[in-house]
Amino acid sequence: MKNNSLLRLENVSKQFGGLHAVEDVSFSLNKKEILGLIGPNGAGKTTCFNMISGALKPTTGKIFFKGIRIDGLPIHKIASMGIGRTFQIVRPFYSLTALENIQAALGIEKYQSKFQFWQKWDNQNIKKMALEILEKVGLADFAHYKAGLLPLGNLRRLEIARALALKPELLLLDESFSGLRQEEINKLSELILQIKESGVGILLIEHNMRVAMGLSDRMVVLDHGKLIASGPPEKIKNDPHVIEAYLGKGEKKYVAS
Amino acid sequence: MDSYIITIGIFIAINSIVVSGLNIIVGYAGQISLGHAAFFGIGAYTAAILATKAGLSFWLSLPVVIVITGTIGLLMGLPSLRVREDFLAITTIGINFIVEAFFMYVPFFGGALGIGGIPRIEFFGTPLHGFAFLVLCLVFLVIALFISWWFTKAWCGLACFTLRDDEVAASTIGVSPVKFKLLAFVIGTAMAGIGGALYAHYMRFISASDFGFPVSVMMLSMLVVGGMGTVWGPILGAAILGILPEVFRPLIDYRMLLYATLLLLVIRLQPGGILGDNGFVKSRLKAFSRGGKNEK
Amino acid sequence: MSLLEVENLHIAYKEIEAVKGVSFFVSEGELVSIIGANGAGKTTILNAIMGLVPSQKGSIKYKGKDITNLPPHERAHMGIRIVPEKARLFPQLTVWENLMTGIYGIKKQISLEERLKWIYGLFPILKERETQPAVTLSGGEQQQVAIARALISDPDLVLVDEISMGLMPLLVDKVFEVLKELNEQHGKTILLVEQNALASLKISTRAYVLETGEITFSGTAEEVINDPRIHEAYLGG
Amino acid sequence: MKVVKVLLSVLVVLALFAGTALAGETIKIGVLAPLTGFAAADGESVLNSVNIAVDKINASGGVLGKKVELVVYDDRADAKEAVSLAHKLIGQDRVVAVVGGSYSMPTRAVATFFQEAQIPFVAAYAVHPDITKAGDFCFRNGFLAEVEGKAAAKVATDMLGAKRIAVLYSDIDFGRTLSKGFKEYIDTKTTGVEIVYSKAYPFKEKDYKPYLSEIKELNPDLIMVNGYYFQTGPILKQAREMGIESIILGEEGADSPKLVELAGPSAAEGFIIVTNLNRDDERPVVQEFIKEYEGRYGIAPDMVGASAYDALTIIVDAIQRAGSTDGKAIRDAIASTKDFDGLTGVIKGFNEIGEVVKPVQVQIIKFGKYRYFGVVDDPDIINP
Amino acid sequence: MDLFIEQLMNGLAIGAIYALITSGLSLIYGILRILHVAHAGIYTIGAYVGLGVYSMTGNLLFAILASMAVCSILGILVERIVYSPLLKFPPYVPLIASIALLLGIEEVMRLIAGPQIHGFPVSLPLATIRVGNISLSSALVMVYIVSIVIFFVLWIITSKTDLGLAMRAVSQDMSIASAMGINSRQIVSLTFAIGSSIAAIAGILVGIYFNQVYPTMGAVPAYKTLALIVVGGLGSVPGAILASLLLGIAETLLIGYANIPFPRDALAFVAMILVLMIRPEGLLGNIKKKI
Repeated sequence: MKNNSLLRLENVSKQFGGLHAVEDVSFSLNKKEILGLIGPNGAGKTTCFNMISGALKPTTGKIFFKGIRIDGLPIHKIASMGIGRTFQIVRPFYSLTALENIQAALGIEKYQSKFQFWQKWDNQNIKKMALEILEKVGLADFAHYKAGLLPLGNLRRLEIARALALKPELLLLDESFSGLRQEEINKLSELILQIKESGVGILLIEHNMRVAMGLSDRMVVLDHGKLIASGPPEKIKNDPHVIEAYLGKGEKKYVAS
Repeated sequence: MDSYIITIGIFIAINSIVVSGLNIIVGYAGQISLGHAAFFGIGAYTAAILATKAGLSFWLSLPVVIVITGTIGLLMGLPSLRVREDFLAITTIGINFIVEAFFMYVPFFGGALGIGGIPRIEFFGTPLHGFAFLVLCLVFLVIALFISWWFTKAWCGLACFTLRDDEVAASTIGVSPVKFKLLAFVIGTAMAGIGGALYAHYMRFISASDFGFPVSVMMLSMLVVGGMGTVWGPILGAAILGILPEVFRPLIDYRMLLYATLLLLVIRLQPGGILGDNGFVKSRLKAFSRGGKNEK
Repeated sequence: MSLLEVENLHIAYKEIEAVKGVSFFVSEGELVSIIGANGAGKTTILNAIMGLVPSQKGSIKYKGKDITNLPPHERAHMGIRIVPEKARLFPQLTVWENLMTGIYGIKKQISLEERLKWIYGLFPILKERETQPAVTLSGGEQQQVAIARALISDPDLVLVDEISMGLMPLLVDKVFEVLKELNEQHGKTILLVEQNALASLKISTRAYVLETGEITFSGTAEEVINDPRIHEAYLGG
Repeated sequence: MKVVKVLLSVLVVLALFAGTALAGETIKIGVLAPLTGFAAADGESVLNSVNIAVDKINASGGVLGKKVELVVYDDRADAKEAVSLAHKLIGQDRVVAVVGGSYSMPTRAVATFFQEAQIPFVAAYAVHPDITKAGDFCFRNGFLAEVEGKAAAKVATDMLGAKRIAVLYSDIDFGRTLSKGFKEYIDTKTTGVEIVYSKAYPFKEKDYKPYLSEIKELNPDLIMVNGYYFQTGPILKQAREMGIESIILGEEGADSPKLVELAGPSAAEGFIIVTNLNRDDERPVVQEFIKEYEGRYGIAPDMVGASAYDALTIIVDAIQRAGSTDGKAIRDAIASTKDFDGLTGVIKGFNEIGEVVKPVQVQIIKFGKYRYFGVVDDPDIINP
Repeated sequence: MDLFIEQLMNGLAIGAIYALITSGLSLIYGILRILHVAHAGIYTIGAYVGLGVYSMTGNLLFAILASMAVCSILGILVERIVYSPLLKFPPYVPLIASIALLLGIEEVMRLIAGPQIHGFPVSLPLATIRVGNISLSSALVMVYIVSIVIFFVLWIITSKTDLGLAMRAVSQDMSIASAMGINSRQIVSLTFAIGSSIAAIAGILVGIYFNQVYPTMGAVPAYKTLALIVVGGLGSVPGAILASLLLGIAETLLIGYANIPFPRDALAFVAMILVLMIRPEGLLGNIKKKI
């Protein structure tokens, strides 16, 4: 099982000054699996995310992707290995059109090479591929809009599309549902399930618990930087540690389940 | 054609080349530079020294000029990896002052006397002047424009655009900030170097003050007025700011005041530049207000 | 008459519609909680009441006066103070200076000595820390300074934002006790925004449950605690 | 309001231009001067002086039966601007000759272009040695810095008897070559004279105390200071404030009535310069000019203006003698100038490179005004 | 030794003059994060107004007050009319606007007062101090006295008054400051007024010390002070003052003891680049770099 895992965190900790943002966290994620990473504000979810995507280097511990150690590698290297991510606060390339956003991501191999980046990107082939991806996320109609002009729901899709353009094996989704309306949430959930079915492993940070529980195959709960529970959503929902972490310390009789 | 008009044309063409280079650094890759005149100067001095001391023709020295300015540009691009925005702006101002001081106080560069006696450019034995020189400048301008245009069409250009918009997001699609920022600096400064070489061979006498900080400001103003990040913006800006002072010439005393007032008005009313795409301005607005100082 | 009346408030941050038509009120002497998971829009509402974020639609009335378009400092002069999320002290100012910003412009109207005695009575640690820059304090100490900074002007309405976040459980208890005391013994009107639902409900008179920018349920603290929907709001049912 | 004013002045100027174009039949002479920018004060002095000259010439019937018309452009002391303007003068205005009333850098840059267009060019006061080397159409009415340096050295040693000398010079072409000439003379032509200190200061320097402190310790007989009046003025002031009592000798850059204002009357008193304008020259050309200048502009003239005045009158005189406005003819006539009764002394002529040959004037400040102190006319000094 | 002390005293005076200009700039940077190049233009206007009023009235104190008033108003206007609407744009936009403003101010002063350099002849009620072979001119003494007074007043304002507290609060967190009842707009204006009045005093002081007032007198300080506020730590006024004093001394000693005509301006920038490499937050800086 361990060797099959797509992503594996081994005893990862991160300290900022005296603060233990993440403490001794281990978990793994398989192909074609959605793992929900949840926890109250300040629990260390985003720090975990940033360590996997390369924005932060763990203080101690190891992170493996397909058996290769990736902790401490620069972001663009990790991206080129097949890890795509989205951001909690969307970060599309505002001055580019939706299509160009995707086209940019399709260049991932060119950017790594010595000279291929001189080639033209604006060609039919790339355009076609980009359009296909936009179509997949339902943004084909907005292909020629500047990203800066798109509403949030579409930007969330655009970010997912941009990550998909990397042909990732692992997709990191950081609160992709926040700020969306219900119908948008439904549409996006469908899309994520489709992506999973295509064989991609997905790590999902989500605070909308209804969504997270609905989508995840397994969940990992962090509180104050520590892993306090893990397992299938049903089990998590009734875990007393989780309830306490979310609702605060209280007599359990108040929390009718 | 009138030699005065030709001269103005030559300066506009040279400035367009140099500002196109600046556009690649600032407009495409989003790295503020207020020291571009230093590279213009490095190009001019390299060409002048190779011509007067080594007797090299313009054509032979051109590759050397490109390599030298590009290399120094690469070194000067390094601070952009460490510092941002205000710090980078001040650092590039500093680079300009230091380079100017170098030309001024190192005897090898002619010191305060500058370098004179730079020969004309010869084309198969015919010295170029007047109209022929303008044509030469325009040929280089076309090349610069082509590079500038190609940059918008090639993967490296796209990579720079993503860096300009959002460096972290760019990294997540595999763009190495180090590689592409430095690439923009190398190409941008090399273009300034070519402009400098043309300038030296046209003026035939150069001195350090031709490449001082005010020249950098003028170049950035041309870019901002014309439209940052657009292929044609540098030419429009160089033309407007090149022609306006000449048009105002009859005003003598009020000329520079009018010029300053106009520049201020353009910046105040059209901060995205005349060719600047509204969408671009708007998006920059978002990009910057998100990192605004009132948050966090 | 209610001290604070919010009607049909809409707030959007760069396309994200964070608050979608929220209405509620706070009467004088009440301690009202707005609870909900993170991202529900609680902080946005408080910031809008203080005037730190603009609202797109709806109105905010305070002491019967429409304050929807007033700048924050004028609202502050009318007696509203905020304890912001993560304290947001002025990091380079000392504790003393941070406290003094709380009474900027009204120093002469109050008896400072008495007020300080009271504040230091509530938070004795602050006296020790008086000359330290805020940035050197621990998270709990920062929260105490933030509360003190809001209280020192003797405001009529205190807005308290996520005060338990990142605090040790022991401190959370202490802070809630102080809030309770302020409300019950000093008659302060408090609007509390909390993720830690149970702790805040225990000291509240009434509460509103906020889910993705909308109020889904409200009632007395007792009613809310005993309603199964609260569990749903947090854990998705 | 301002916009309206500016627009009005545009119209007025354009109307004037149209008017002069219709008048035609004038002899056009170009003038380049820094009317704005950091050197604007010198530009103004040039403009004032050439206006007096041209009025005087036209009042006495002009030249070759035509009026002289000046085409004055502002080059901001900037080489690039000067080059476009040179082409404007050559291509659009079709001037017959040009007065270079600007600093070295722009003047040096334009000399080449006038040479190529075969238009006689007389630099009024710019000192860069390459200006005249641009070719046989380029002349200079001011002294070469080296000449002035040598003359200053002669004044310092012969007239003032200094033995221990400190040299403080501006780090621009002018200062470097002048101090070179100065030292060369001391080394080759004198014995027992020692240069105890020699340092350059950057052009934009404002505070000279670090240099003066060192000089003060050395306590020389004489300090040779080079620089413009806005440099030597403060040097004088600061030196006297610091209690330095050595004689201070300057050069033509200090030749401005502003110097006294900047140094303060007491510090300026007794300051000696080598220059080319002698205010006590009895010749009517000098006295009339001084009177006219002070009458028109309310201030005393300086060497910059006087040099420009001479550059213009030399050109006009040459046109008269050549009897033609052909560039080559005027060039030949300028080259053969002999004992011309100039404002800046009797000009013996120009040597084969195009450098002026005339005596160097020595002036001293007495009661806040430049007065005659002496003259240097040794042929081996003034003939470069 | 005498020479060294004299050099040191000179360097300190130059440093104090830099510090006067830089402290205002640093205050303004601290509150708006704007590279206010046109501060040097305000300083030029300050010198001219001071000279003008002094030559009309003969009263130096009156001249200083008038100049401070004029510059305060101009500073506020610049902030309201030019900067305020440009704050939301990338930082180079207000920077270019500021540079254009400086150029415009130089031109206006040239048109009003002429291109010539004006002397600023003031007979000071101070004697030249001579100790042994060391002499300190009256102008030098005046620079010391005035700058000590200004720095003291500035220190009192920023650290002992409510206004100073508000200024510091606004510069650290503008929105929370306004939530505490501080009128941020007003504080920003006041900061510009204070910074500009110090610039006015600096202009007059420089005018008297060097006996020169001219349209382009702001050109060199405009950029050198930028280097100084980086060296001192962007936004830190004590840092800016310290950096200025150190630079003044370093320049003077370098000129006095090294036989190269090193341009002062370049030295400031060399120092800046060294500081950025070794201690990016500046000598006394506390504003975190955005990375």
